Amino acid sequence: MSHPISVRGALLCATRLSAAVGLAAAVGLTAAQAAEPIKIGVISEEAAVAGASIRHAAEMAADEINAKGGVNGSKIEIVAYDDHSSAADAVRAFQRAVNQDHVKAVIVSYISEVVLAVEPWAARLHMPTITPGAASNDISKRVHDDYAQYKYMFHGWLTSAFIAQSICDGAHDNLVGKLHMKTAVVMSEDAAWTTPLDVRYLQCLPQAGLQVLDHIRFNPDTTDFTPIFNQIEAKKPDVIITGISHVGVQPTVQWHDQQVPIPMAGQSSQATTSTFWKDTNGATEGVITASAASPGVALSPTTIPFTEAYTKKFGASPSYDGYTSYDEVHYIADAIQRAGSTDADKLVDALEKTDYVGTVGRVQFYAKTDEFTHAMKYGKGFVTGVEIQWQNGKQVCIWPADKCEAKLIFPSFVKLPQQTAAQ
Amino acid sequence: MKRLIQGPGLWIALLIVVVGASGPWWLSAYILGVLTSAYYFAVFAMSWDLLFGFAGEVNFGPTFLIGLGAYGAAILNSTMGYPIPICLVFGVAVALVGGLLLAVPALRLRGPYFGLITLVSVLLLRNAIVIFAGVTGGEIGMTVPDVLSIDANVNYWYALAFMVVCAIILFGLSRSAVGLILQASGQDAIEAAALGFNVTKHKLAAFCVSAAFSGLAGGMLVFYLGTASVDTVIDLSIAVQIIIAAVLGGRRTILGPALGAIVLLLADEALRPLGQLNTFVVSGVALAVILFFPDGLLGYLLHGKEE
Amino acid sequence: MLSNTPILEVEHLNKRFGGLIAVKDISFNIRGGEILGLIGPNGSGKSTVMKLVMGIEKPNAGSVRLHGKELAGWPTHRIAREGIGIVFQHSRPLHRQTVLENIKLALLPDSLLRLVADHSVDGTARAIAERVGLGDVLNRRPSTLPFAGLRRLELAKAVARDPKVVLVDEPFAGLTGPEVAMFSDLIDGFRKDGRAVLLVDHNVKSVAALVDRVLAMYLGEHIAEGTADEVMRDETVRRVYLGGKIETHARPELSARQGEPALDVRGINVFYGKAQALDQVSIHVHEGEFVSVVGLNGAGKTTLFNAVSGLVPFDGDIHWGGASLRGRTPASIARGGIVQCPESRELFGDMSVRENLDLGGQHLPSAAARATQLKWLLELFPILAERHAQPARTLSGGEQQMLAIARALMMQPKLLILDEPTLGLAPVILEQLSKALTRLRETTPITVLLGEQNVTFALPHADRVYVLEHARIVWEGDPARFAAEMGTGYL
Amino acid sequence: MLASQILIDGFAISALYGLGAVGFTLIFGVSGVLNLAHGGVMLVAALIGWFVASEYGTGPFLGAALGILAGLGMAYLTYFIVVRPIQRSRVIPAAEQEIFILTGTLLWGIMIQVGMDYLFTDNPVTMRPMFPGVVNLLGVRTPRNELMIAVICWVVIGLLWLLVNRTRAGKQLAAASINPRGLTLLGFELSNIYLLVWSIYGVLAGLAGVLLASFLGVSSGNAGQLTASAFSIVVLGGLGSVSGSLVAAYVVGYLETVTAYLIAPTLRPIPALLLLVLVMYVRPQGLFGRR
Repeated sequence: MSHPISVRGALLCATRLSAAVGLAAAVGLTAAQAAEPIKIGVISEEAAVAGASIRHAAEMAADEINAKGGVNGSKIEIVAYDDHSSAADAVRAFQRAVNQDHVKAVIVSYISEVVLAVEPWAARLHMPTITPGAASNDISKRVHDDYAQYKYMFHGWLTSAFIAQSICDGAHDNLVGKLHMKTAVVMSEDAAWTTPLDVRYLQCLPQAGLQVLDHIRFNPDTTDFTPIFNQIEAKKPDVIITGISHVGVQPTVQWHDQQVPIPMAGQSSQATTSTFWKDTNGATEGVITASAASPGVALSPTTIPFTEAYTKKFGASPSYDGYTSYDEVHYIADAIQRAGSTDADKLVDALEKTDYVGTVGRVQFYAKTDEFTHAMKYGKGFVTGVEIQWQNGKQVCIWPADKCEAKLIFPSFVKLPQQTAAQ
Repeated sequence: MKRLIQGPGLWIALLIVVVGASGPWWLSAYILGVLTSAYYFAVFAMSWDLLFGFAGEVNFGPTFLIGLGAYGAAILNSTMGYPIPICLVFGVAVALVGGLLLAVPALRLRGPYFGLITLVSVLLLRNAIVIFAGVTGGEIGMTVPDVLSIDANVNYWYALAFMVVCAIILFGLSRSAVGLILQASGQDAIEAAALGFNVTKHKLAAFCVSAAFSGLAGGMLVFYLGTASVDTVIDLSIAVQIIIAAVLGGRRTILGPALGAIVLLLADEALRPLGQLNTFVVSGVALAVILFFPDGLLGYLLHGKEE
Repeated sequence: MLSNTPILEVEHLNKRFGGLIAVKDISFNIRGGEILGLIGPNGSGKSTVMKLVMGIEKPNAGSVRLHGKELAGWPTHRIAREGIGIVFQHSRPLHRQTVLENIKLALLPDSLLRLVADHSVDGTARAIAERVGLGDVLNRRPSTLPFAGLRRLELAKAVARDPKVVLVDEPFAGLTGPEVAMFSDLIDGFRKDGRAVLLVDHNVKSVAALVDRVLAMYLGEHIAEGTADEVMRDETVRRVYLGGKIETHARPELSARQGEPALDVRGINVFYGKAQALDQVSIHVHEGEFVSVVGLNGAGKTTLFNAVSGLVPFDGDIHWGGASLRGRTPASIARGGIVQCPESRELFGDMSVRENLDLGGQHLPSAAARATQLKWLLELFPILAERHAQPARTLSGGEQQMLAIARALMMQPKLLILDEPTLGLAPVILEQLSKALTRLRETTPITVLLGEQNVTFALPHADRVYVLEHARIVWEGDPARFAAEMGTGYL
Repeated sequence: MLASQILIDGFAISALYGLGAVGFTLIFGVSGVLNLAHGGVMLVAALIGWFVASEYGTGPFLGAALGILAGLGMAYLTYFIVVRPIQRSRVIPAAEQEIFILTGTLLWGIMIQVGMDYLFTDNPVTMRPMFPGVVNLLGVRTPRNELMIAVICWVVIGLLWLLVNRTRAGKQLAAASINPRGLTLLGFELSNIYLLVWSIYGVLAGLAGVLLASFLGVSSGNAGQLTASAFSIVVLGGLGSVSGSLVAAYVVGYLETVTAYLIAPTLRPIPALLLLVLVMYVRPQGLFGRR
């Protein structure tokens, strides 16, 4: 793989064409074919790795289902829309999907801003909608507060609160348990999903044994992180707990180039993609991040086969929302099967009863009584997510202990507590 | 005015409106959706044209006024829960203040300098919204409880009616006595003054009108989309789209920019299969237009008629 | 119908632009039904006076009274409302509106609320159009009008405001003979209405027929006042325009020279938009000859030189050294040996005298060549040697002119074009300049084409003279004969 | 400690701003063009440089070289495809040229950005540092790369100064910025001078681009931001005044750094913007501009 970029470009453009053709074909066929294909809309940003992952994975799932004869005799068809990660474009695409292309369900974006803009439309147009990657609590909170209206929205990825929780749990086992860390600084981008994330961080990090010395939120269009790192360093914490998704390469590279002696752990969404090593010229060595799943870690029987197939097909391992989006197509299909119909309300009922073991673990949704209505259940036996660390070019799973048991390795410039103690 | 009524223009316009209004019966639901937002964009472009084409003010940040109106309305609606009309009025008021703020430097600064001010004003507004995330929802954007309607057709008619009314007012204004004076002031302030016209007064008025309509349209768009977010009503890319639309349609014609906006958004959708490249193509076409038909589509037609 | 009480009274008007005093203590008044001509060469400040009256520029001191009401320092639009109207030289009508609408514009009230003009407006506008002779083009777009038509439109707009005082800037610039007559009538019409009229123009001659009185300005100062004849006879005025006594040192042998002239301009026409600036102009210059083109400002001298230098498009043909100049860039023409030292001097203000000269010398083949050329020039203009480190813009007018000439000479031109070198210079400077030219003429084989309105400056250096008037060559010949044949009535 | 941190970081970032702005102001000074595709040009240089360096493993230096070359090419394209046609157009009235060039380059900039977006996605990219490692400076652990970048910027700016003040070509540039007509009359082809100034611009913008890529990293999304900041700096310093933009670059750079350190990283850009507005009101020609 000498220059994946150009290849990726080619792929994007190729798949784009096929999507266009597929669309045309679909329009043509509907009249002729007896059993109309069941259309599922996928709205995401093509140009972003995480965005492309969503569509690629969804299409793979659809192909698999169709290969096995589809659902109730009709094929699953993915209709893709590029929203340029803009709320307006997403809303327009959503309306197009519902009103013109008559999709039966929509998988939308990994960006909370976008999902929150689409959610009211899911409610207004009664369209079962599910997000593979957005994390903001508000998504499920709305469903809880106004179930009758919003019941069509499902949260197909952990809410910020649970991401934070999983990170805290991981920190408790590794950072505190193994490395005897005592203090942390929370550093997160100013965005929809980090607001609840930080709230939970501030609760659960102390419980996990990390005293929070400072809490820094920065503008997502920040390019120069030097002042931020210097501020953090001045506080002398044992670890930086991140909450970043819009940014990723720049803070990581600058962390490395400035040789900030404090390890970075937490959620760094971009670091979950396998291309991140190359994007950062290896600066990500030693960075720890939570993820939906990790290459080579069998969260379920399907995890590894999917990862391998995907990597084979697209030249890079799926981003975290690739896993979830792959699962979603599967359990939507499963729900349609059980409901025996694509009627929105029936489909919603069926989705609520979802109990499906996917690539990220066992998927169930919280009930309307729970504060996180229609959000993924978090915890042992359900979805916990994993924590991975970049170790010389590879994502290595370091948590949960029952799935993987790798040692933590940090670049030489990072100073760990016991070392400082030793000196 | 008289010439207008006698001329065929009025009847053609009337025909177009009727055809447009019948859209829901023969247009696909989706195209309706696109047109709905296109109509609001048309109003943005028209009010930009009033300021740029007629008053001759280089405004690179129409979204400053639009954003003020949109967020003004959205915030009042989500915090106080007042009914939509009141919120819209409030939005207009906010936009008016913004218009006056812009007018002050505009009357002192030369073209590019004022152009920069308008750019900066957008950046500042954007930052302000992010900083006061508490009320504005910051990067997240905010969801308004009320929407005009959830029925695509009704929304479409609202937008169409709104655009038509704005078009009538703005076009009438541009052709009225005041419009003439404004045009004269924009073209050569000294000569206009020598004819006894208070250029400052008229330009201020232009800013207010433009601001009011931008703000109102911004508010309407918010209550159509059900959300107000930075990248919907403030982002510079939106501003650029408006400018492209106006240049495409033909500056100094009011109706041209409206036409341009509709064409632009339709083209944008038609080219969606190209993925990101659609923006590339659209701006390419716009560039070609300003190179070869600096008067824009409508301007070109009218101009052709003149010779 | 001449009333006795003045309508417009201007007293002790002063205007400074930075260091430059543009208008110095100018006073005059105009009665109803009276036309005052305000004349002076370019840069004499006459246009500034007009702007001060109109409020386009604010006076530093002095008063402008209309019917005894003080207007000095008021904003233009209020002055206009008070009843002073202006006819600009360059018209910028609204291009998308018809002629009629353009006139209506001038009739509109300055109000934001009157969206529809009342019906009287239409009638009035049509009447005015008839009066200025636009009656049959009411519904055409201005862009389709001939140049004279556009000027008519400007007049119409001024009339529409029914002003008590009308200021007219260069009423006849770019107009043909019959058009001039027609415009004279229109302006005379103003007088008949009992308005006070101020005509601003370069010279007495063009307005003599029309005006009751003339006020002549030079370098911002009042130099003469009276009837047209009195002013034309006035000594100071004659010195400004003609200079003093005319003397000549022609070298007929050069002019008599046979064969292909070095520069040969063959019947060229130049248009600025719709205004004709040159009309079938032909001149030729032999190698080594000093040729002067005399003519008043606005006659077309600068246009002629710019055509030769390739700065303005023309039809007809210009030959240099036997080859046509058509299609060559100004720069290549300059490198080809025709170097113009323009009226506007075009110095590099922020660069030192030395740097200005160096730039002129950059085309010279060798450093040695540059050095010798520079040395020679500094002898020719010693003052430049003293000032060599000074930024050009800090030089006095005379010094700047010398620098401009020297810079042009640095290029070792075959033909040097000097456009209005005396423009706005004090007599004493003219002396020095004149000496330098004489030296140049005696010590070098250089060919020179000199454009001047100051005849006494132009003639001594001329081997041959052309007279340019209203875009046409009206006289050619030996400078000695000029005084006899053209001298009188040149003004 | 904090003071020296602000001192050092501010210095580096300001130097980069300066380099980016100088070319921009030079073009305006000489040919009166405000190039709103500026960010696009920097972007192309940065992305090409990064692409070559990381995909073909040529190492940062060759990558940077090719990146600068790309920037130069993009500058020429901007001139020949957008600016010159508008300047020579017969249909565009001279009075409106300025605004047409603004709109034209704006569109062109968007095309560049979207094109890059398509080819390289909008993920931020960072070139491997040309000078890895850190040094201790005034007690601040500073990346060697950051220092070298500041140095390079100043060396290049120095070279530019020599070019303008010590060479014949430079004299012509200066003269053109004061009085183009005068220069024509002296037999210099303005078209050549414009070509020269666009070449210099291309190199400067290209270099600024690759340095940015190796210092902070860039993504196609930054194009607008880059243009805006160059534009603001140049206007702040006074359109067309090179020294003015350098000073302004440092004013802005330090203002931002100080804000980021002492107030909050989120507010970083705001004081600079406010200052700009203020200057516009009280002194429209900018700090060092000639009217």
